[in-house]
Amino acid sequence: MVDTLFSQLTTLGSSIALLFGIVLLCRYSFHAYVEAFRWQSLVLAVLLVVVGYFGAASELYLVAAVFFALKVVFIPHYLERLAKRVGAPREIQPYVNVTTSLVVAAVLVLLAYGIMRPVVQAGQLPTRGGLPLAAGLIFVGLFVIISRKKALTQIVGFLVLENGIALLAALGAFGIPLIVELGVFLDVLMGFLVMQVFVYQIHGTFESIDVEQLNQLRH
Amino acid sequence: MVLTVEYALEVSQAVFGLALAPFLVGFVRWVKARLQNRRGAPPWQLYYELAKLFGKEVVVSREASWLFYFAPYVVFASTLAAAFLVPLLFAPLPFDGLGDLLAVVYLLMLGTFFLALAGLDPGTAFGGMGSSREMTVAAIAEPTIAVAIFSLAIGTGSTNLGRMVTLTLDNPATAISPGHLLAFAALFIVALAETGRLPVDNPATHLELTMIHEAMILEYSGRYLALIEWAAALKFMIFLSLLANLFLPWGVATDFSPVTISAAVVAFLLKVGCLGLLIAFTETHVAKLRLFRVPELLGVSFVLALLAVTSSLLLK
Amino acid sequence: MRALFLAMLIAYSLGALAALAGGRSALGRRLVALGAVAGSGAGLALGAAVIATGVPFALSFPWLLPLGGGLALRLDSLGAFFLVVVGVGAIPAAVYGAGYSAAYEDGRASLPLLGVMFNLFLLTMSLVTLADNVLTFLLMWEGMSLTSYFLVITESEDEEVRDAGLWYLAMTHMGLVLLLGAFMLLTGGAVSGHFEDLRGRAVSLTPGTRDLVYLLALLGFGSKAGIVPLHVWLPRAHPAAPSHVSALLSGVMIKMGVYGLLRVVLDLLGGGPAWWGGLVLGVGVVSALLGVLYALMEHDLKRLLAFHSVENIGIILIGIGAGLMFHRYGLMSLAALGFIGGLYHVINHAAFKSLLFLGAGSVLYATGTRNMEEMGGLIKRMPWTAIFFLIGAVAISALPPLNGFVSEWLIFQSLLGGVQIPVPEVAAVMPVAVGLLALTSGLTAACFVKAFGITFLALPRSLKAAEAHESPWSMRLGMAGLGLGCIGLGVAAFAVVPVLGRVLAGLGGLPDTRAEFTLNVFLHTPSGLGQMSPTLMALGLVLLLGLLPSVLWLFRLQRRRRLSDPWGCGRVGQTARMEYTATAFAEPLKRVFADIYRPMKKLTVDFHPRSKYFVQSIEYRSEITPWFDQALYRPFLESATFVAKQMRRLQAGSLHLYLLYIAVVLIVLLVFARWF
Amino acid sequence: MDFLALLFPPLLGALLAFVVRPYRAAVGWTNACLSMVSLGAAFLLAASISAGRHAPTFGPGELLRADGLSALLVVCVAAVAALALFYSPGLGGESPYDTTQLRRYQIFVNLFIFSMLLAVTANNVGVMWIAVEATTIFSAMVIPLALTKASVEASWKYILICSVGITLAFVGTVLAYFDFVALAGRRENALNWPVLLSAAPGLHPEVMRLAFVFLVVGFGTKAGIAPMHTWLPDAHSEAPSPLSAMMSGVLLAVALYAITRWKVVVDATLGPDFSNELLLLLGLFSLLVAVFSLVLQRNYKRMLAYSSIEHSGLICIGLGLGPLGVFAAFLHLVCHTAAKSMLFLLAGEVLHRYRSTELERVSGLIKVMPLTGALFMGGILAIVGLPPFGLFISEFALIRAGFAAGRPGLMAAVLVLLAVGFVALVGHSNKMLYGAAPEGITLGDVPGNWRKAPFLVSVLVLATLGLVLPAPLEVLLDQIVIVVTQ
Repeated sequence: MVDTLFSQLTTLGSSIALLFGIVLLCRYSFHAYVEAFRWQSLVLAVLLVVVGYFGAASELYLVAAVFFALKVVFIPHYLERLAKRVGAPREIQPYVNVTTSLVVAAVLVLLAYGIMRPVVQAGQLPTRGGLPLAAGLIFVGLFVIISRKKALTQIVGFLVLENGIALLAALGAFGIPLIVELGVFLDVLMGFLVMQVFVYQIHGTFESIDVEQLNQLRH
Repeated sequence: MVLTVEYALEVSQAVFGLALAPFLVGFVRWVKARLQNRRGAPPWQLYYELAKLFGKEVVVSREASWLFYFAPYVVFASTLAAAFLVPLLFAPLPFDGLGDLLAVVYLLMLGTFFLALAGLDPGTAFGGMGSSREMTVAAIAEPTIAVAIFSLAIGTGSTNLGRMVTLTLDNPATAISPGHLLAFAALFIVALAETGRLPVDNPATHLELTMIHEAMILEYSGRYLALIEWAAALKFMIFLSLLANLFLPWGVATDFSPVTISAAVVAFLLKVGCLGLLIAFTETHVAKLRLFRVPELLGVSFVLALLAVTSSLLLK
Repeated sequence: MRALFLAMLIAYSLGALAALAGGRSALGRRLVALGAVAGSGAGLALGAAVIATGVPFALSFPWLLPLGGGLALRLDSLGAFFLVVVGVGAIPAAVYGAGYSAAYEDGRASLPLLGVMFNLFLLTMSLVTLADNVLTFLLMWEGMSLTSYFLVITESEDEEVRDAGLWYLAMTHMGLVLLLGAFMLLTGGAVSGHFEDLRGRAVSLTPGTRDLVYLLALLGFGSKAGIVPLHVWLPRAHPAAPSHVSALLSGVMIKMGVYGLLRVVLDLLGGGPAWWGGLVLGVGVVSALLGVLYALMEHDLKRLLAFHSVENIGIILIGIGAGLMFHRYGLMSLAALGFIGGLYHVINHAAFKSLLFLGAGSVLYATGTRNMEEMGGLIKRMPWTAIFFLIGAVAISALPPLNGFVSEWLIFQSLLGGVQIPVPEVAAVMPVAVGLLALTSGLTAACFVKAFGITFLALPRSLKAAEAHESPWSMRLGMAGLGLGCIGLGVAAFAVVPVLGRVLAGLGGLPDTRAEFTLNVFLHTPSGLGQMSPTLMALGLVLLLGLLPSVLWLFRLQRRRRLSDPWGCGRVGQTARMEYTATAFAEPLKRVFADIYRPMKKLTVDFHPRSKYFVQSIEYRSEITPWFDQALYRPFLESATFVAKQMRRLQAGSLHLYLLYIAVVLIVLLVFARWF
Repeated sequence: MDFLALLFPPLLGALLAFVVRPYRAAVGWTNACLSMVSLGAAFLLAASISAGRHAPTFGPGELLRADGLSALLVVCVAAVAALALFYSPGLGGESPYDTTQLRRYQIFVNLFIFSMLLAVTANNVGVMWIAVEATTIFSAMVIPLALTKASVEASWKYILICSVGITLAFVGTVLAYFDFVALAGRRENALNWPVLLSAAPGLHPEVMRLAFVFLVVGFGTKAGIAPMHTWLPDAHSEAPSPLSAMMSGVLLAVALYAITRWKVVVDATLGPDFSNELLLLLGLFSLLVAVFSLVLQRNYKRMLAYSSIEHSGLICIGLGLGPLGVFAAFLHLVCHTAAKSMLFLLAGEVLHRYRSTELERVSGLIKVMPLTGALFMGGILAIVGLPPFGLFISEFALIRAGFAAGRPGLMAAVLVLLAVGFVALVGHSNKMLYGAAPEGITLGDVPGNWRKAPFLVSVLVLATLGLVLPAPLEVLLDQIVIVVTQ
């Protein structure tokens, strides 16, 4: 009874998270990207709390708190600021237009279902139903990085990718050992900061954050 | 005692060849003249010429080096050495083991080599032209000789001339085997080429377009020229006696009683004489080939030789 | 023997050190030469001792090369023979080099590097003959290649020289790869590559594997020996190297290919089917013929000699191939005769080809050019070099009574023995080989008439040649040694052949033919096919040569001699422009073999602008480029470049593309891991 | 204890460089000395392990652990780090960077070294992952030391590609952990390698297959395995030479180390075939790409970078060839580390003198800088696998392992590719070393030849490994073989 509720909640949460990932694909302004990411992170934070509650994994509360602080408050805020500094693009021209992106995303999610089948079968946890969604989110994040041109959007895609992993960890094993979890957060933070530094540098040296210009080094 | 006799015979046979060689050349010239309805010089004309040349002083190019003086001796010595290995009259002689048919061929090549160098030495265009052509002909004549030797070796089972003769005498069947006949034809053509005869070379011309051997020795005079001419005659002699004694060994003395010896001399003169006639006929009936047609002729001879070998291989 | 081995090791190392210490000084050069002479002398003594006693010399250092089962050295009679060959080539070359390398004191090349590499090259080459397991062999082999590479690019200022070096290194490395493959198939990846174990394993291999090993070995060693069409590096590298090094490369190093072939095919594999021998024979014939044909068209003296190395390797392989075929049919004494002919030609070639290269080196040293068209008249300016070169020329043209003649005679005789092969269609190969071998030697004679005649005789064709001078005594000494070697090897054949018989005894089940082919001063072949005595022949020739003038003197025929201008159809004065050139000399043969040369001809006539009846100039050029080079090597190079171009596309510079690669690989592998 | 002596100095160095502003040469020298301390510690560790002390651990929850495998890598990392710091810019002599850049350099390079050391000594595979990710971040900060378009581009590509890749590796880690949890419930030390290994036989094969794919792709990205290698030529060619030396010399090795660790676990579940096939496939492909990218190469630093790809491909192939292969692979790793780090540092000197990384701009190196040129030639001869250097032996052992494993076809392909690479590399370096020096260039070596002494050491190491196999190293390698193929 409780387990069914638990699994339903988690599946719901992960599907919403994935949904935000896909929503992100059909938005145009960078602001919308950041918003979508912020909401997605929020959902994940809540989901972490839920998992921590039902799964009696108390340290997940702490994880959820850090996650919230980092990915709902800090990083989106900085992304906005960064966007202001380097002039956020109104229009984001992707390599592939929205409809194609959506189709690709759908295919990727299906693929994720197919690939994660054995994993779902292997697990006993009630949360396992959400695993394919997590994998799907990972693929979608990858797709965002590949198909979007601006450095900023690539950062967002990367963060989505990491959200997917966080989701995977939460659902698959109620979170990984704390020390690793904290280390990961540290890495995420540093990685983000470094990337932001580079965005400034790219903007400084190329007068634009269009990654397409970064094709001088060849062969 | 017997051995000393044999050595005596060995030497006398070589001397005999050496002495007879100019006559043979003269004889062929004489026959040719007759065939061309000319009177022609007497067969022993060449002896006079040699004597005259030996008597004359020597005129030498200023640019010539010691090699120019050295070459005639090498030519003469190597040809004479080759003559020692060829059975003219007697078959099993002590020197037979010194060298076989290959050795004979390469000794003659030694002479040609130095003569060609000497041709280049004075630095005239004629000499160079002559040596270049001479070496070309000599080089592409080699394979025929080698393969012919191969087929003879198959037939007789040896490459040493004396043994070849005796072995052929022991079983005459080999002499008339198709392999032998083909080999004979091949060697005959080569003999024409090697001894500077028509249709390859014309010994009686000094036209720079056609001459080979003459161009090469153009700078020689006096005793040097005499030595070279004599060596050439001896070479001619050697080839004829090879043709004669390898393919029709009958008459060659295998023991040393005066009768057989005299018989051998007669038989030898007959065989060589016939061959001389044959050559005279061919020389009168064919025209000189252009230099670049010569390889074709020698190619024919090579094919003949190969046929000879294969037939003797398959009929063995 | 151990003492001799250590002496060799130490001498070479001291020589190398002397080069480092001595630097550019004359003393340094002498010490380098001294080290090399002492080392190769010790090596020669070691080899001689092993052959004489018949007791192999073995030594192993397990703590070196532990992964290959230790550094194992073992010198059996076959290796010993080749060690002797190294000595024969190296001692004169080193002596010669002491004088020759003086030319580098101007800083064109680094003398210390030259000295170090020279000694290390000799050391590694000597150790190749001692190697007794796979890793040791490969290490020494590659060491030999590397050091010789540095020797080749001594004059690295020159673009051409660097190209030559690269070609050489590429070809020899390709060879190493093939050899590695062959040895690996032989060992099957077993840790101990000890030759003794390989002999055991080789028997149990499947015929297919044995054939593969054989082919790999033939190609691998052939690329070092310079068989057609793997010879392309020879005519590039040998002219590029300093002459005393060329002498070593051409006289000695390429023989290591022959050694390896014998070692693997005859010793380790113990012989094989008839087509093995037939292939070697065919390769030999082709190499011999094409080698001499291209040599004829060369007017660069050293390139000419390099092509002749191809030819002589071919002759050696003809003997060995015939030996292998007889070996297959159990005609052991004929097989021995073939191998003996091959080995005899190995050492003969080491003698006369080194001599010729040293001679060419002296000419280069004196005139500063390798182009024969600029030479001439050197016989008066450098008499000693001329005599030595003439000896070499006579020897390489296989003219009696020098050494070349003897070995070719033996090879001829072994081929003539082909009659005894039971299968006629196999036996029919032999006469063809005989014919082509004869053609080869005839053409060689023609080629060396050209080489000696144009280079040394007549009038100098350029100022350089006119101002040439005889080379220093050390160079002459080196050449003199080799000249005597050529004569000695020819005259003393009756003493050499039994030694070769002893060398081969027991190899691949060959009988001990020590006494079989010689009878006091006579050589004779099994089943009494042929008999000859180079010794007596030489004696006879010398006698006749001595006799003739005395006879002439006896008959008072020594008339006076008068110097004058040569007859020139009435023109007065004689200039070098009237002489026959090397090109002209080779022209008839070029026409005869036009089908093989495929010469490129170009005739351009430009007329007077007014009327085409007045010709202003006629230009005729004809080039010969070895067509099989293009046919064989260009496809490789082009395909490699093509693939490389495709690869460059991979790194196109677009970040998204790169990320796409990752995603694609990830998904493909996931699908693979999930469903397959 | 020696763990502290190993890991602490680089941290201290970073701290020192952080507090001392502006940068002074003294800082550089101090850090160089500190690196010597950790090198000493590394040697002690390796010695004690090869002497038979089994897998010492350290810290709360056995945070750090070192067996033969770690010990070997620790020595390599510490040695190359010491070399690189000794040749870092700003240790006397004119340097192209200003003090702030040098300060940044010192901070992040030391952090980079620290994270590499941590990665190879971490007991917890999660921590190992974190450390590897950290290497990306820190090294990325050093690449664009002088802000040029090229360097910025290179570092952006580097950080993005490697972060994405390494994140995928994390997915693999999580999957493995998930499977562990499904089997044995949640445990704090579950990601400790020995624990994981002991549990491995019971894990679900199908899950571990997926996990290993993620891990190979992820860590393979850092290891420069084609086609995830694309960042490598850019980063190596644009980074300051000491950093290139470290990245090419040991960073790839560290990533390969991570792959090896996981391979052991996965093999315990699946048996070796799956991972072997995967590694052979990727290794061969890397070899192919690298070799043919060398053929038409125009830039000598990129040339060296591609040769690094070639060699990590070789090492992958070795890892896939069973015990003999593993032995050969790690011997090869050591030799390649010694040779390539030296080559990149020398390339730095060449760049400093010729002011260009274009191959055709560089000629007559032997005449221009005799000692540098000679060492460079030695290094090239070493990496193309010529005797008397170690790579000749290791490649021989590798090929032999392949034949012993019954894969002659594969080995034939490898040999051919190696030959192509050989010709390309030797050809290019021929152009660099010989010929006429470009006019207007200053002749003579850089002042202070004594600073070349460390290079002589690496040449000596290479030559030694070419002739003998020192007992301690052999013991370590044997231990590695046991660890990897147990």
